[in-house]
Amino acid sequence: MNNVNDTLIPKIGVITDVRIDTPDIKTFRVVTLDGKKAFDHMPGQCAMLSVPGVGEAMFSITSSPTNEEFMEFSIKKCGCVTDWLHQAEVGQQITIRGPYGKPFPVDDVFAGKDLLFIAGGVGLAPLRSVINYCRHYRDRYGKIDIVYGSRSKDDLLDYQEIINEWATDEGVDVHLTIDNPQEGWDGHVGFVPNFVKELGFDTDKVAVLCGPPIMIKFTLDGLCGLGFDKTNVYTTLELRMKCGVGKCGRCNVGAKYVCKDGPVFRCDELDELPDEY
Amino acid sequence: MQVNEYKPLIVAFCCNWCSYAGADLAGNNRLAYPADVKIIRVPCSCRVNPTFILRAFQRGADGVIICGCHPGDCHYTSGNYYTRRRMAALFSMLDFLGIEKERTRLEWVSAAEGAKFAATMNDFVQTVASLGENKRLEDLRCKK
Amino acid sequence: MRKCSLEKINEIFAAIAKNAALYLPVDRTDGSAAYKKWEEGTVWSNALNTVRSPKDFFFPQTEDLMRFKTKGKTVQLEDIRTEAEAFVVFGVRACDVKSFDILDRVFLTEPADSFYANRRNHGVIVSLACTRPVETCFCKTFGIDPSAPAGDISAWKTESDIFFEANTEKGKALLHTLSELTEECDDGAVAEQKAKINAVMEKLPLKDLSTKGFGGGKTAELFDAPEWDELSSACLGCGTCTFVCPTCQCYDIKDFNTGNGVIRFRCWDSCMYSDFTKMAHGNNRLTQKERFRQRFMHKLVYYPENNDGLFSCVGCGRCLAKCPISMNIVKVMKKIGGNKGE
Amino acid sequence: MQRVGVFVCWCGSNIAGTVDVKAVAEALKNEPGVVFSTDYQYMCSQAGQDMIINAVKEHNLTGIVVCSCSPRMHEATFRKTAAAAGLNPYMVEIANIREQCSWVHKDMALGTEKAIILGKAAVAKVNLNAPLTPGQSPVTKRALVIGGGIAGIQTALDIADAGFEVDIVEKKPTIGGKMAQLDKTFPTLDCAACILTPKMVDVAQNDKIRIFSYSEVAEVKGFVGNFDVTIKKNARYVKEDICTGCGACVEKCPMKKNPNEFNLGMDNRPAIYIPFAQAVPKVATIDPNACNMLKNGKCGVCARICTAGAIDYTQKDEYIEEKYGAIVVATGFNPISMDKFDEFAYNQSKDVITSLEFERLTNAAGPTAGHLERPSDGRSPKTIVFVQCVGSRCDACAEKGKEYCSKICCMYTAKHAMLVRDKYPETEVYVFYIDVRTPGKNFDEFYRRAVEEYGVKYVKGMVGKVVPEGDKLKVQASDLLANKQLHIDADLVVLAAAIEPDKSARPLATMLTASMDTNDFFTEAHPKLRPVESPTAGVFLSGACQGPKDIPETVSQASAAAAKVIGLLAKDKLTGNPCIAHSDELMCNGCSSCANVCPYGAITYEDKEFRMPDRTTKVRRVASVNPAVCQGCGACTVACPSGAMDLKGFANLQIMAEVDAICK
Amino acid sequence: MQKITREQLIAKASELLSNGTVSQVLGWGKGEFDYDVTPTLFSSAEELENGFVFNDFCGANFSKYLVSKAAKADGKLLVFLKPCDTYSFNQLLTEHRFDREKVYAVGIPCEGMADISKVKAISGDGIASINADGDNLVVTTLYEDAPITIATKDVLAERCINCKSKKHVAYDELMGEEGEVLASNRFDEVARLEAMTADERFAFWQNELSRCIRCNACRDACPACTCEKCVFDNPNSGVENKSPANEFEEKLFHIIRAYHVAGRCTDCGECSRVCPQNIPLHLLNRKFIKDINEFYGEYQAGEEVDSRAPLVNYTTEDLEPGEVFDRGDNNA
Repeated sequence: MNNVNDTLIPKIGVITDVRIDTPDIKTFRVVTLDGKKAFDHMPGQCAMLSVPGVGEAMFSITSSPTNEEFMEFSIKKCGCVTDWLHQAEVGQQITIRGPYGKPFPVDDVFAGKDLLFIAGGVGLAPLRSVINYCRHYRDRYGKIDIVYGSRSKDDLLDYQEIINEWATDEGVDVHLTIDNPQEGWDGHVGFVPNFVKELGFDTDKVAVLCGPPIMIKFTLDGLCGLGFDKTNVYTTLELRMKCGVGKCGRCNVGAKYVCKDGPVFRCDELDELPDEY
Repeated sequence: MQVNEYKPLIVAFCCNWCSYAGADLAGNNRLAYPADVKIIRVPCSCRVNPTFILRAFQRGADGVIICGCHPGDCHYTSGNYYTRRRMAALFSMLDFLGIEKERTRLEWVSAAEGAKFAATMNDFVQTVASLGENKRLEDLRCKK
Repeated sequence: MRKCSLEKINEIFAAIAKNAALYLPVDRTDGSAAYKKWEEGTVWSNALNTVRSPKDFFFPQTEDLMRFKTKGKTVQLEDIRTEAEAFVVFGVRACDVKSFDILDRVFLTEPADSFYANRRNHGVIVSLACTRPVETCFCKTFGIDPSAPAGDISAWKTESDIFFEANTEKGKALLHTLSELTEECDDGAVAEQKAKINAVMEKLPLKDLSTKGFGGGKTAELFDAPEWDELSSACLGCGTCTFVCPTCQCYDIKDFNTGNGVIRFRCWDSCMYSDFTKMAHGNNRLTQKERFRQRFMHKLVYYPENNDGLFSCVGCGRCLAKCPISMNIVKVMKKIGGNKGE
Repeated sequence: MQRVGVFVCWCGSNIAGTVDVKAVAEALKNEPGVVFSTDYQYMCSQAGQDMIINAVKEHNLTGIVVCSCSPRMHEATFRKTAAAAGLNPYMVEIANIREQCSWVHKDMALGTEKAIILGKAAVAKVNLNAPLTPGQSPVTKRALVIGGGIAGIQTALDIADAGFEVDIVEKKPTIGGKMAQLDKTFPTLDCAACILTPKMVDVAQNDKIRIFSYSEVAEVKGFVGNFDVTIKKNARYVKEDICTGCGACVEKCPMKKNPNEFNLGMDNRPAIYIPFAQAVPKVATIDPNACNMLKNGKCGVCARICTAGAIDYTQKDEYIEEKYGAIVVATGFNPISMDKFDEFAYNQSKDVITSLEFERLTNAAGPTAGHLERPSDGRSPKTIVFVQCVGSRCDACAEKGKEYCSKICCMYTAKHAMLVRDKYPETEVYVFYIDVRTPGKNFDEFYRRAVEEYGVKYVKGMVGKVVPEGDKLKVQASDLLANKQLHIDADLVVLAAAIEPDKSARPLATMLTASMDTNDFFTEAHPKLRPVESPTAGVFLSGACQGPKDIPETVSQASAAAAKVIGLLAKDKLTGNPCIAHSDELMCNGCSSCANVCPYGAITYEDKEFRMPDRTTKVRRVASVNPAVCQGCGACTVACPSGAMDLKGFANLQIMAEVDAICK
Repeated sequence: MQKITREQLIAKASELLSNGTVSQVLGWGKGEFDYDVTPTLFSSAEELENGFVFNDFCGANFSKYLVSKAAKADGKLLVFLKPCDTYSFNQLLTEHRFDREKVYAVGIPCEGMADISKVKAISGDGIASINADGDNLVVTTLYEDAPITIATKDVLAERCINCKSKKHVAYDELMGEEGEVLASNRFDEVARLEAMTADERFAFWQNELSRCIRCNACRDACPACTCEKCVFDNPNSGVENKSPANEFEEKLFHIIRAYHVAGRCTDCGECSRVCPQNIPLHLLNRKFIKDINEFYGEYQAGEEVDSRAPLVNYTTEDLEPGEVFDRGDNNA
């Protein structure tokens, strides 16, 4: 019996690094007990992390699949599991299972296309994986634009990586914005949807959106206004999940299970679903 | 005392102002009672929620005793009067469900009654020990 | 087909119980029936159905998944799975048997749920044709024939005898162990019995209930139907319908800290509960209407959409009998979909 | 979860003698959250405390568990230590392994095992501790004294003496209260007016004291340090600031036949009146029920006679809003009604009177100018019967009377009897009593003088019946000691009526959310240790509103209440206890269970608007706890079915964590 | 048969709708069968005519719905209250759970409601129709050719057999005659259990509570359980649990639930009516009521608005918990 795999039975993972990204987001590096990556995944996929006795929760894997050594999770403090993780230290063991969900179509739809990534706040976490994947296979894709905004400079996730690595890449344009003016910030100020409209992109790109629902809604409207077709816009959903494999019955939107059929959805697919997300 | 007598686990909720001080006084006077008794300090006996009592049984306690100031002496004037009603109702309900009534007790112990505290605990431990293990409100998952 | 006199039914039970745990419906003091483990002296119930469905045998209300021990920063995982006991569930009605198909499609789809699969592999289902369907029955709506139940072994009861037919290898093996107590026979008596049942089926008040208007692809049409407001208005948000339902399979995974370790267990959950979809920062089904709609849309639209048109209801009638406010799938189907106005 | 440091104290051999402290420190190392664990000889010593401070810094501790003596001993010490280390003082938990472990258990193994468990419970609790900060609220530096009798007067004078402003609210036209009606006082027999009226004058002249006479408290809001009180100043139809108290109006008023309250109706007063000569304020008041001008618009004599122009028939009740930091209740007492005591013929005969009426009869300023005369015919009584305990010490199930002892009757009756025998030695005086209670300085001596020197006839026994017959009162009584029935023909019967709290006290208690006992006496915060405070913070008790009292007791309690008020008003800010209840308004049902059990009236309800799941808004009634008033007993937390109410520092989850740790 | 008819109720409701007194009516809606009725909101005479029923199976206590429905209605909500429902109505008012101004309460007489399982026990199942005929119910089934006549009094619900009051303690308008508070025998079963040995009682409850499936029907139907969030649903309460993992959790839920409603429970019996497993949950509540009556004097929750529940009250002379068991040895 014990040799039968069951997706509900996790592996033990160890937190090997904790990085404080913003006042309420930390990035955790996780490997298995033997120091390896827990499993392979594709950009956009998720993993269930748990703290025994506290609970289990789904997180998108922030690190790129091209990272062979470990996985990273950028986690915002907002509930009991995340609260607990935020006070965990290096060496803390947790459990991990996955990967779950459908990834971004990086190898087919995205291939050869110009890419536009738009993220707000912690919404950069799932995009970081795909951005770094595309940067890794730079020659497979066209121009990459990244629009990223947050409340303030301190709330920008992966700021160092963005300015030191992404912004210096050839063919990658990074556009940062914060909601309100701040001392020491000479970049753009304003909300992401407006910023996107101001920047005014060509519409032959594939766009990927991630952020708070309100941002997604207005950005999508903006993109459509610019002439984007919804079939070229992707986003990710987040709902309460327990099993990760479409059995526990709670993360469905209409007949689609976010854990299994998502979390990545094309925006025109979302239009087909009832408005319950 | 019998040699192999059952060692019960007793949780005692003591109010800060009278009974906890009474327990301290028992200590000052070196009045011995079994180490099976573990005291939890609460501001007033009226802080003891019935769920705490049930939880203690769930987690393996064999007896739960609540100690407060004598009626009329409550630091908060009326807390123990509420305790008295609540516990009368709860204990009666537990008895109604067939759970041994001797496993729960409410006692008034003043800050001056170190001797009464020790005597009460000795008696309660003895009573619960004679009943043996708590089987009727146990949660098998919590057994060692 | 094999038959045995009902007088020898206890011998049959004893023979089954020799090799496996045998569960069968037994009358309770409160007038209802429930599955109980057979032991010498247990009396098999004549009741049409049990309050709880036999899904419990494969998907129990609570089950421990694994255990953890934590010490300092370390976590140890203990896999507590063991081979399930061999067991036989006897007397499962056609509707309930059908529910296993519906559950299988959820739990046995890759990645299969090993806990469910384990019990499924070790359980043998002996079904029983109905003799006395009641007013709450509407299995026919979902294409189920109560006179011809599926299962590893199908059984029919007449006044005097019980007839068995094995449908699967497991069933054949079990029936083989009963060969000394049973005798080969033709299906004449069974055919007669089937006809009797089908005659009663024609009298049932819900015989004309149809699934017309429901099924995969109907989401857009039904989701915003105005009737949901009225239908859900009295719903108390309890879990009675989901818990007595043989096909409801939503579950929750929770951790219980015993003080000496952590047990991770799963338990039934209900989409009717207000916190079913509640997350740390929001809930996508905020009102009872949304939760109520989810339950019926799932059974009548979403599930069929994902499962080749198979509805996730077997018409057993438990929710009709047990809902505290008498709101149920029949009333929903009559208000919405193809039965409108009937 | 915290980063917890565990510090196990040896207390020399006090703990280490029966508990293996090293094993305790070692065992607790593996508990969740514990990052540091050590032991030391004397944790409370400077070296021990320094050790804690250093460990906090070195290990970045956020919580501290000290396994040591009782928290009653050193919790405060270690909280200060934590504060010195830069931690919130409430991040400390004490495991009591001395008084409740090492000192009561002899066996080292058992003691050690228990100490470990107690340590685990403390660790489990501290993991759930949150920093707590005591709330602060400002203090309005003014006190309100409700009632202007001797209790209120003394309290007000003492508070004013300390430099704080005080307002007295008195519902009668003058301050002075019951004491102003008395003749002599026991046991010294000095004249009540002589000692009271100078104090009344002091009050009038003290520029820190304002008197709201003929006024009552209409509404009280707020809490300790911050009460908002509405005072209703009844219209007296005389401008207080103009009236000189000359009395000309009183003399000329044509409506003369109104029962005089001050003399308990034994004589009459005009419609415009000044209760007595030394009244403070000495201002006339028009009785609107008696004044022809106010009733029919015909008369106006007083307005014409008043040269100062103080009469104002159009005056209306006035509502004054004031802020106070403290409130003293000094509402006093009244004799109970004799209506239910038919057996004593109080309502049948004018010559059956209460003791207070007797005081007025013997008072030089009373209706008879101090001559002892029978109210019926003015003759001097030759035989007087005093009946004790009329309505006091009654059976709980009796339909009339009070269960308690009224306390002052024995002494004033002795005084009355003595005074009668002194002035009218030929008068026979009987006193019927159940017990004579004379504890008090010079009390028993006083009583014995009445018996021994003045020949007052004390009879143990109760009067069964008083029957007026002709001009006599036939008194039937039993003499329990002689075991015989007595029949006395009395001229005057004086009933020592029980005293009860003033009727205004009950509605006032409701306004103040101060609790009362079943007899409507105010309850003290603690019967022994806080006798002049009510359980409601900022409300103090002075005089007989708390229980029957004689004058010296009243005055000393009045001063004690004043001292408490001064202590409160001397503070600029009040620092609360941070371990108080708080309500999660998202879960609160507004059912009032919590407010019902709160002894301090700390819980109020407000209607709050909530966003509902279906994106509508709903107004819901929710509880809120006033942190300045809550004392942290936790009664509300158990009364609350939804668990919305919790107690900081002793939260549900914290106590459950302790239970779990102990039971695992 | 009920003394008041469906037609009278519809006429009253239509009148109040048409004269603008109320904007909606909370009443019993027609079901699939003659015995299943659903609490339903009606807003017109036509809706009432089509869907409103009143018969011997209208047991549901509407009081609790007022918490959620009264605030939502535009005008006033008409609610029909049987005598026992009025107690819950008052208790909810005492706890400020709905706005009295939003409700128009019509008291209606009740002759006791039937329990369908008792009907089926006599008639056999497969009910085709049930009609009231005087003091009887006439039942036709799928299996019997002839109609079966059953005396209504033989199939009354337990709570109706032991009806505590035919008197309405709250209403804006009363239809029919006012009844009396009855001397019921509702505590007999509790007393019978009290007279058992502890072992017998334990076995009794073990058998009953082991059937619990924690569907929460008892709680969700209970008019005293109107918490915004139940402690058993609240992950931060420390007692949250969703399913009875074992005997302890079965007991925990029912003890705490009964305790939370102790002194507030009006003994309306909805908990037992809705229990899909037929657990006599009302006995737990009645035990508390009986104890409270015996310890602290007779108290009927909901009899008066603003009465103070016994467990949030006290006297200095209350008996000690230890004395509870000395009132006559019930374990003899």
